[in-house]
Amino acid sequence: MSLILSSAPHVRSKDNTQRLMLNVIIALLPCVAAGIWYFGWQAALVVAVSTASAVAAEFVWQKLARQKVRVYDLSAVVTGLLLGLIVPPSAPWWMMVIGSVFAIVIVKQLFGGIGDNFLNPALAARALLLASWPALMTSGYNLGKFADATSAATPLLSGASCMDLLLGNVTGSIGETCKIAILLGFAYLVLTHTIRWEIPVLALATAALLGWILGTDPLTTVLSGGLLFGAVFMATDYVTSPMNWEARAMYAVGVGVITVLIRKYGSYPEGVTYAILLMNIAGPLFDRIPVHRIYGHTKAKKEGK
Amino acid sequence: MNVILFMISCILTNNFIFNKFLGCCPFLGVSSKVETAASMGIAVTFVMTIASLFAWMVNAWVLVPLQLEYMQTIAFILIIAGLVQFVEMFMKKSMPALYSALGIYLPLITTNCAVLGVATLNVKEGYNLLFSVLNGTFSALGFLLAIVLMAGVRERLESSKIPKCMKGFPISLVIAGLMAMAFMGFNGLVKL
Amino acid sequence: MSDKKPNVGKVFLNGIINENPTFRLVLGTCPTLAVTTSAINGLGMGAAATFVLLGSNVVISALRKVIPDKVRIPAFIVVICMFVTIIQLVMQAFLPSLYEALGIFLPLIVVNCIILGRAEAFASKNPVVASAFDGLGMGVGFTLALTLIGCIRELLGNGSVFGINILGASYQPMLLMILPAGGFLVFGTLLGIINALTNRKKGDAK
Amino acid sequence: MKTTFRGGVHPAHGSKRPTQALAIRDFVSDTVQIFMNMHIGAPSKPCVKKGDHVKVGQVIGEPVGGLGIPVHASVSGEVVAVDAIAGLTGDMAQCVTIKNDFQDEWEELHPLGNVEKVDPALILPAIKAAGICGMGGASFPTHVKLSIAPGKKCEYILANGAECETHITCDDRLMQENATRVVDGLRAAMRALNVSQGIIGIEDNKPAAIAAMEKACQGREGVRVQVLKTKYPQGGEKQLIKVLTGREVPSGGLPIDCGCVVLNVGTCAAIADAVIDGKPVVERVCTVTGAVRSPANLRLRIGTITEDIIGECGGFSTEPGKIFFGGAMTGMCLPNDQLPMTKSTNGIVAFTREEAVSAEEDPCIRCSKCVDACPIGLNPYDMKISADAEDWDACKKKHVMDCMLCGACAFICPARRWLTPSFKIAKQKIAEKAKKEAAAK
Repeated sequence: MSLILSSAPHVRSKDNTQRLMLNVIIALLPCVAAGIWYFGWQAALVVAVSTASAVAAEFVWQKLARQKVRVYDLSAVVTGLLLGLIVPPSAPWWMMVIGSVFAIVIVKQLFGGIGDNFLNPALAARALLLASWPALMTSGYNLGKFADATSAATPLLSGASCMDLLLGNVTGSIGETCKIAILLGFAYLVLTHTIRWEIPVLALATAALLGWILGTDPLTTVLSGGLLFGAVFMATDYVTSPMNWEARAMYAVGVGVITVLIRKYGSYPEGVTYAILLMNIAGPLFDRIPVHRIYGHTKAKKEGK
Repeated sequence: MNVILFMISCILTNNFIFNKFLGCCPFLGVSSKVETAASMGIAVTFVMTIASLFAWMVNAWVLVPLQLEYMQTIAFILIIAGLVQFVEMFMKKSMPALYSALGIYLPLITTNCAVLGVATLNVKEGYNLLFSVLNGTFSALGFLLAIVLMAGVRERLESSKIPKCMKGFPISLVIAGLMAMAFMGFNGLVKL
Repeated sequence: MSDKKPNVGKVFLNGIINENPTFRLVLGTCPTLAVTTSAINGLGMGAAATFVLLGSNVVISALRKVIPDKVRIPAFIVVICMFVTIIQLVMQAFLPSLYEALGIFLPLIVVNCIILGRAEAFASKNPVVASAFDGLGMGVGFTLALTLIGCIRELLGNGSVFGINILGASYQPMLLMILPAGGFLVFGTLLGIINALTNRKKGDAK
Repeated sequence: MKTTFRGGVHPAHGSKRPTQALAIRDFVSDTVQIFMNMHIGAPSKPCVKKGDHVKVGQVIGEPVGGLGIPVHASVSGEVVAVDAIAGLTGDMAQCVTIKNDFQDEWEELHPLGNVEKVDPALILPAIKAAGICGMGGASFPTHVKLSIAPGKKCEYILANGAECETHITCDDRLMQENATRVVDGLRAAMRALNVSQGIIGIEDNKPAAIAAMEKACQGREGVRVQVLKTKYPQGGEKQLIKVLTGREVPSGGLPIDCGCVVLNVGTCAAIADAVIDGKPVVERVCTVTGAVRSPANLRLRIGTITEDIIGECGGFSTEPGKIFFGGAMTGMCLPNDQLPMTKSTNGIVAFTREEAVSAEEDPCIRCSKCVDACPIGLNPYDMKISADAEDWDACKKKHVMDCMLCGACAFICPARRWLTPSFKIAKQKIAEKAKKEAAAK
């Protein structure tokens, strides 16, 4: 009889990396469906191109760098899907390819691959596209159900009712418009213990509160633009959010505050992309703030100092 | 109100590193540890504030009246070099604790282009004394913010599997580029 | 090094390839990033720096036995400053548009670490002719690097090189490339690629 | 009242509780191998030789040093060997092998009678004479735990019936079947130390045990049952103290530093046996489960060999890939099935090949599930970085010494990283270094 000798623990939770990524993909499906429902086949094409090129970029890079090919962990699929959902439905295919390759190669693989990137790849890619082709990234919403829409005014200013915002009957990026779909995804992620509810809820609450102080209806703040999508799917990204609970709370509040400030005073219509990117950058510093309590350490510290 | 907006713009919108490329050498070179980065940032803040003040005075009260504006660069660099020397001596004597923390960074600051840069910019933009000093202080605080954030990110990436050819300067530059992209979010935050 | 007469040609090439100030030593990052939004700006900046580098190297080398060791750094800076002021005035008079484009980075050549670095590392220890070639080599290396980065950024960000449209009218320029963030990214990736190539070369040699 | 602590995980295997309904039954094998080092502290010295006839309860190993406890024969019969064999950790240790004659002839016992009436001064010596050490797995000599150092005061005695480990159900059954004994033992310890408060903590997934214990506590002075939320490691000493008393054991300290003593419910029952009947530790309840045909809770004589135990449970159901003593979160792997169980073996679990093979370590995705799971509030992600770099000083700075190796972080890690094993090595290295430094001085 040959027995395996190993150190405890001998059991592992069923959630491995691949499973968690799959959970995120499942949670994103309602958003994809809503996007296609509202914007038509072109939206499907955008999402498909970005996902395919993200996976291809990851595969090619890992082959070229002679690394273990880890496409099976599905993280590239998540990145590609997320990027596809935060661009306008009319985004040209080449732009999606550039965005996905940038997200995977520059933002993720140059830093060592999965787990080592410090910025959310999809959001960084969006920032790249927005800075490079601002015109293409802030127009072209007149597709599908909105083909007859006379203006493609920035979604934040269109003055839609809360019900329209909730259902997604407004223009915007493919995945961010239908709030019901996002909330479905959020519920799924929380119920499967994929993410914790604190970051999205804190970020939304902060934004709503600050928006209210600055004179915006809290519900409108939460439901308009990409805030809900960003808070649920982007701010909760494992790799780029802080580790400690306290640091995560600060991070979430920061996302809320910067989003509202950029919306209100900045030159971009929507600030959630930059808010999360900036908090990604500040995250490591938050983790250093010694507020995290360790069992049995309070008294020792005071006596020590 | 204008003053406050100006301060914010110096720190965020017109960040020295991410927008003006001033002080890149120390930003890339002294940003591997948060503590040293913060020390460097504070030292720079200190020197930039005083340098802005003195450079403005020398320019407005000496160079302009004597019509020696073309001597600006040489005058400013001498002021800065002298100032750094003086600050170093002063600190050594009266603030040894601070000196031991910041001392080694002070000589480096002489050749930090942010310091000469801010003095030159102040003249170029025609700022008055108050705005010159504010520009010096808050631009330096922007530098401090940038270098501390950079150091935080780099410390976090210490254990990451960065490809060999990207280690060191290349990855630092890419980090800076991505950070600059994120800082673009502050565009238009301040309309002066 | 001061005893042996350095090979002039080697010294010159050294600055362009082995010790390229931009790609190998990574000095003078600020102007490298700031002015390379177009090829012409990169070339202009490189030329200005080359002039200063050449002049300061020659003068400092000539004076290397006169300047007392203790005040050598301030003395070097004064010499460099002199040349910077000259090029500033010349450019202002004859190339006003380039002078505007380079902005404060022209006077900032004074604190460019390449120039002070060469003065300290080479010119203060070597004869005039060798120092001149060292300055020239470094200057050309710097210029080439700046022009290369300028070309890439201009091509991607504007579809042109030296102002000549290359990619045609249908090209959608990638604006980011001529923004600050693009400078960092292009320089960083370029450095990585060059490192990877030299590493491979070294590996082959072994 | 708080019912749980911050952090922790829910190992799914534990919640199934496959042997919940299995009543305890006796099993006596024909040979026992009794190790002299079943407790923490200096190994006992064998005082029998080959060929001797021993009775049940006869001392076969004499205590050595301050932490020493006697070892007793668990069956009557002939000593067939006294020699050094490799134990669980691979270290050689003295071991007495006894061939059972099935006469069950007992050494004369010295009962003290009712725990409420016995002279408190006699309780501690009785515990020591009975050779009791922690039955929950730690195997720390109980009389030492109950000998309070001068200047310290014990205010609570906590009976640990949380049984948070996976697979193990022996404490559950013990509390159901021998509730009064557990309370008696707790009361004996309380009287020995003149402590007025005794709390029995039980996780809420054991309603039968809770009911039995509550009933047993009725009319007894100062003891009560506290129901706890089911979560691992609820039965960790530090977590139990925090939940039941709101106090925290200071870093690097012992429970007594915050006025608490924690006893496993099995230990309590052993105390009761020692005081009431004068009976030494010759048997204990042990859960046998996993890849065996008929899982069981067995009352085993100390030193029963694993192979015999598995045989009693119908043998392996499939080819086993791994066997370990204890639960799946902290259990120790067996190199073969010839090793005997000891006083602190609360479970024997066999895994199939598929269950036994551990997944490859993937890159960390910084999901921070380990940080959320750590019941101490450490940052396993950060500690692992330093441990991988073999930077033990950095590990120490990140408080790896506070890690209690509960395995929660490694359990939850989606990248299957070897967190807990790394920390175990780090703790050993740091302890070695400290020892060397102390020796140098």
